Amino acid sequence: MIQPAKPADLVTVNIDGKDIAVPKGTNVIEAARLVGVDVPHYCYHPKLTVVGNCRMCLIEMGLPAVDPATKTPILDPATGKPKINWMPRPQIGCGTNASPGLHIRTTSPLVKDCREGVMEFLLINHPLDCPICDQAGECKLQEQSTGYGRGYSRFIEQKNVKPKRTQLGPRVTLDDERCILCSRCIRFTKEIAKDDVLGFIDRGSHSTLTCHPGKRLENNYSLNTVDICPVGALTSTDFRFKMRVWFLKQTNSIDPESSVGANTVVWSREGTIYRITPRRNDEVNDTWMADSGRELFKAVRAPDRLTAIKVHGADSALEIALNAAAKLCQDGGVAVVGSGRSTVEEQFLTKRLAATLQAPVYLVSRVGKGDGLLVSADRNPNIRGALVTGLIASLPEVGKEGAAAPIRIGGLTLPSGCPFPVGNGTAPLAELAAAIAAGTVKTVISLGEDLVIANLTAALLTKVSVIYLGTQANATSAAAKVVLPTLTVFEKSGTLVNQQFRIQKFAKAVPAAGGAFDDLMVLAKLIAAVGGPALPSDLTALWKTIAAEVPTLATMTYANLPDTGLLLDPTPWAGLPFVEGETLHFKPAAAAVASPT
Amino acid sequence: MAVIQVSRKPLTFAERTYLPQIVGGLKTTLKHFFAPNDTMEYPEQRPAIPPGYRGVPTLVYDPHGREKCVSCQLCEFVCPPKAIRITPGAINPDDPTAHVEKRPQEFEIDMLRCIYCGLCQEVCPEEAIWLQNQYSTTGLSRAEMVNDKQKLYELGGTLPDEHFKWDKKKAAEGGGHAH
Amino acid sequence: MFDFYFNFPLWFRLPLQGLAVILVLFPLAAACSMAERKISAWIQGRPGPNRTIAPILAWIPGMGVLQRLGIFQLAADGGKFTFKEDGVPGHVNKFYFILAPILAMIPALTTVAVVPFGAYLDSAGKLVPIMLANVDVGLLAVFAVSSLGVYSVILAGWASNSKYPFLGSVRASAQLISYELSMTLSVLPVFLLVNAPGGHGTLSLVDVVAMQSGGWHGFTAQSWHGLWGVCYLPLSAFIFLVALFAETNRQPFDMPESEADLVGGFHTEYGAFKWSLFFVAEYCHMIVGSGIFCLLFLGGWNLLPWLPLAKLAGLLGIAASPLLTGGLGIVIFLGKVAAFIFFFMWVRWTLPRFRYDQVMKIGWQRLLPLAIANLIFYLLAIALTQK
Amino acid sequence: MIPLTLNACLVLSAVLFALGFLGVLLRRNTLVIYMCLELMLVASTLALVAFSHFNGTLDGNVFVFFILTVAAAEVAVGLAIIVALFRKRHTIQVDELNSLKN
Amino acid sequence: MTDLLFNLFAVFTVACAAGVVLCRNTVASALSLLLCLIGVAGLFALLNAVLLAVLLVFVYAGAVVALFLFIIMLLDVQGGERLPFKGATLASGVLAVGLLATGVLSLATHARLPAVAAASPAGSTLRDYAELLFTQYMLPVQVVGFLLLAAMLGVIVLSKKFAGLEDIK
Repeated sequence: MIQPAKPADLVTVNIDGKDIAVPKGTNVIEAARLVGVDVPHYCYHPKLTVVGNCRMCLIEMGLPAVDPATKTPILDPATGKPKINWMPRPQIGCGTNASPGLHIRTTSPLVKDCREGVMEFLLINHPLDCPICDQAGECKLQEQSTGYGRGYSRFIEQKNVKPKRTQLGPRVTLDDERCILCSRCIRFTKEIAKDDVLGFIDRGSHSTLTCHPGKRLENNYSLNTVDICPVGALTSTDFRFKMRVWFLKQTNSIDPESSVGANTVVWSREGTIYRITPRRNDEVNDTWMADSGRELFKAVRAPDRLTAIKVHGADSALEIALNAAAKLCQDGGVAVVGSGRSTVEEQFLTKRLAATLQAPVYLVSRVGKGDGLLVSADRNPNIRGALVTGLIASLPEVGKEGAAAPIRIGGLTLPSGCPFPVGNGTAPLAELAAAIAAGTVKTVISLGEDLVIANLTAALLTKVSVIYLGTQANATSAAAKVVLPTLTVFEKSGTLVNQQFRIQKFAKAVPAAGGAFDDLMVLAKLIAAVGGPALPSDLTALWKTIAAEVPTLATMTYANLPDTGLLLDPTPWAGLPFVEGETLHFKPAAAAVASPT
Repeated sequence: MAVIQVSRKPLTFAERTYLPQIVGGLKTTLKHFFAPNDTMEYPEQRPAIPPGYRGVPTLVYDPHGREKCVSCQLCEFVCPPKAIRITPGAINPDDPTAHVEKRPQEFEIDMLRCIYCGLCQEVCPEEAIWLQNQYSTTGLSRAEMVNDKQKLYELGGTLPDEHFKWDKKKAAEGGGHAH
Repeated sequence: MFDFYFNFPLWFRLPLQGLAVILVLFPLAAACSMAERKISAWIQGRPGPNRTIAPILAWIPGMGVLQRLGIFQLAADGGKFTFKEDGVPGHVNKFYFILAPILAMIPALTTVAVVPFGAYLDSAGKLVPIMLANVDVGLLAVFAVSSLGVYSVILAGWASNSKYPFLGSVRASAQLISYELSMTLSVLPVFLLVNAPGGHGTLSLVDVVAMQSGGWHGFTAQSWHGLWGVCYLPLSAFIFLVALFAETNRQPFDMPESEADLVGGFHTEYGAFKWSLFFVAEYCHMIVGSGIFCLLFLGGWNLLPWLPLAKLAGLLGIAASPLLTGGLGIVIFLGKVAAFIFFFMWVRWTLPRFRYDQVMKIGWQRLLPLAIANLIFYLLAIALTQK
Repeated sequence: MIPLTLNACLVLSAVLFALGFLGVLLRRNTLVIYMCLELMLVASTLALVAFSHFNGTLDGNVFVFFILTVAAAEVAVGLAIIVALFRKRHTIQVDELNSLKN
Repeated sequence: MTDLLFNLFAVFTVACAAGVVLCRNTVASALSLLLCLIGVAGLFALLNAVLLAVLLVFVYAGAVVALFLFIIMLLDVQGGERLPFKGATLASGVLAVGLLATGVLSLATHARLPAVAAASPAGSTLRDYAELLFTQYMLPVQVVGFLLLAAMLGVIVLSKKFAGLEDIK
């Protein structure tokens, strides 16, 4: 959004009789928004260039009349206020920038007539698809025809028929009839995704949105076009016909796929998540997010989801499993494999667990190729959280790219042709492997990390007793003596620290799957079972402990964290070799080494 | 306020014995004794259902046999007791009605919850759900009282209706306005 | 011709008579219950029970009519009463609880024994009443025995050990005692007339009927004897009628039940067979009460005033056949009783229930003085006319 | 088998009377005492009826009328007294009705 | 036959009379009294006094005992007695009854009553009763009538609360 301006850059404009000071260059739509006036628009998007082709944001503008002789404003004798020279024709709001003394009318009869006319033309060829349209409920056309339309149709001719159900790419379906040619999607692909694949062909009522010949809309940001489409022309193939949006509950969340920590909204109904969309945060992800992060919710109901506590392969109860785990730990020789995907709170408890057991802590690094936009090279969303809480003092060793198997997301078979940035390098936990081989480590507690992927071979795992806390089944959970099913990021609340050292919180969107237990509760009980102090597992209470013990997080509480996150002081870790390259709102510090590309 | 005191007419001796009134009562009951019954003998005789009767909600086909519901879920949204549950789904592209694109995969109305308010019929943009004249729903279990899609169409049948919005649209696809 | 019967030893006759009473009264009571349902239904403009039928019987043509009349509902009711689980609530006084319905049956069945229900002409041309036990205290015996009926109500209410039955039985006992007085007093003028100077001193119901069996003798004093009691004792008949409603606990006097305020009254805790005994007893009381009323005030087995049974038999030419005459008498009598029972039910579905204080007020402050005045009037009248 | 003689009747009457008397003496419930009084009255009527029967006159029987009448009157008054007493003292046990004792 | 019935009724009556005295439950006492009265009525019938038997049942069983039960239920005091008797009263009672029994027994054995073996009654029709009552015993009838009237008034006075006479309409 617009950066905070110096007072000198502010100009005063008058919108519907109200004066407001806005930064120079702000367009009328944004300025009107500041005074709470809604100027309807379709093609304008605050993060995209202004083209002004929908004509919906027409307003009346005028400037104070100036006496050419004296160069002083002419006052209206009736009111004693400056006389305004209103322009005889309406102007588009998106393309009109604030200038000193600018006067705007958004509710005059002329403006209303204009809007009604524009709406009528937009609706002429728009099909009456609302009952089947996925956009219904969040459709700007619906909203604005209700707010500014004439309410009935004078059009008796046949409507245009255009292709429906065109597959623009693997994840986006186009219904051309519904398109109002606002060109937001074209501008997005060109300007943000830098993958210029979309364009209009033909003229007049034959105008059609399509892909350039030989190209498809298949970049990792294609679904953002669906988000910004003001009507139901671009729809998500995955979400298509699944659920009407008015049933869906919105929960603020964080995309955990990389250290960018894009802000998201999780849309769910009755415990089932239907889709994930980006949430505007101008410091992190603007209004975008990667397609790859939108499918992560499928892990919640994935077939490989762990739903039963297992002790030596048999179903068990929590207390029994905790006692069994404590028994495995009582002889010493314990190693803890923490996770860069755990929340700050979990990492804090992991640290306490390791301290209680006097066990060394290892972290699995997870590095891929950054796309310079919203997927960074570090695929652990919370490696900085581990630093902040003191779980680790230095970054885990980074392995060679591509040396390990791709990250699996909840056992999903992702659609073919999906260019997920799956190039990964997980460092071999060489030190741990050596310790196991030497026999000094007899028990490994893994917090959701698949040790086999982290280059601990199955043969090595047979030498140790593994205690596994995680959400999905994998080779490690199969080999584990004690398996404690825990929650996915959608079933719990917590905080993550992204690459900017911005601590962001996410909330529980759906209730926990049957058989899975809250990570914090399991960890707190495990700490108690192995002889540690009794720690709260409730988020609010735990944050009191965290704030007391972690200097960086002092004075914070979970409830107080703003929705857009809070920047922490990164100076204690300034010298560490973070792997991320540049992303949308992040520039690596000079000291950081480049990503291993 | 003028209060008018109306003195009650004193009862005559005959009235105070109540006997004339009792005889009058007996006369009345005897008259009813011989009068024809007012009762309708239900399973054999059925009441005439007045137009506009709000019976069991049903789903209907249009005269061409197309299921009219496109699972817009407005009825599910508007239903006050939340009796309706719809699982939407896409129509198979090789289906003759593929041009409608969407139809309910499952459509369940829990008749134990339904309050026959008719809001679903009111809200339906496709005129696919109708409260028709079926008034007697019984079942031996809760599950039986949930009308599924098949049952709803059985109850609803076909309604003569001159709206062929989707068919007109399909016809237009082949016409001069197609691009 | 029935001499052979009286030649049987007593030990054989008595059980036979008892059995006859039970076999006649139970079906009659059942029929009454059916009639009650149908009559209430018709008065209320509905068809009443008309569905029940045994599947086997449905094959027989013509059964449909009986089915519509609800005849088979009787069997269904009886079957239900008999086979339904007969529970005894845990909080009751078990012995008296079970005793009460049995006690209800005793007076109900016993009183029938002394009620004549027909007559035939023996070979000598003399009218012989048909009854099970001819005692000359007649009516007094009926009153005495039926007054025992109050105990079943009292016991049922008391043994049920719960408040509604208890209230019902308290009401019942007070009501029954109260109306017995008026009832007895209202009957006295009848016997004053029967036993008027020159009479032979009797309380027999047969003699009451005989008094009403006169023929037409022109406009002479003798023609009085052709009239029915209700004609020259209207007030007695009225008081007896009202008291009869109260004594049989029928609407508008069914205080002991009064289901609106006492749930079910004294039999709230009863069910199944025990309840059905109360039910049958009530109808037996009704039948016997109707019979007594017919005998006292409606000419017994005489078809019409001035048309006694003997004369009717002579007109029909069957006077020589005791069997036919007796049958005719029984039919006439039962017809009157049936009509009277209909009246009972008719009143029930017409009048609302009195309030309890009204019941007491009517009994003590209206009916009793009226009965005494009535008695004094007839005393004086007889004393003056029969000089 | 005791034959139905005047003696037998008188003995029976006496036994009933004695039982009633015993009850009057022993029981403390006023209502039961009243019942026992009734029992004594009935016993005496039995003797009267027996005398009448075996003497061939009706005078004994006629006296029974009077006894019945008096008994009825006595019961009515007695029960009224008991009810009044109960209203005042909330008991009908004779040994608790001792306010004259002290 | 008559003797057999007499014995049966006698035993029944005595047993029920004992029940009146001994039953702890007041309702049971009252019911025993009822049965006892029915037994006595039976004895009356055996003694050719059918009218009296019926009257006994009518007046006593039908009204008096019912009244008793009514009062018992009204006061709701059944089962309130702790012990049926006290020791002293028991002793004195047994003594008194013993004396009575001795007297009666001596009467039965020593008194030479005329051995009239079931003399036929002079006739027990209503007419005979009526003639006796309204000729020879006219005065007692009147006296008893006044007694009844007095008792009736007494009962009204006793049971009616005269707080406000205007209540009696």
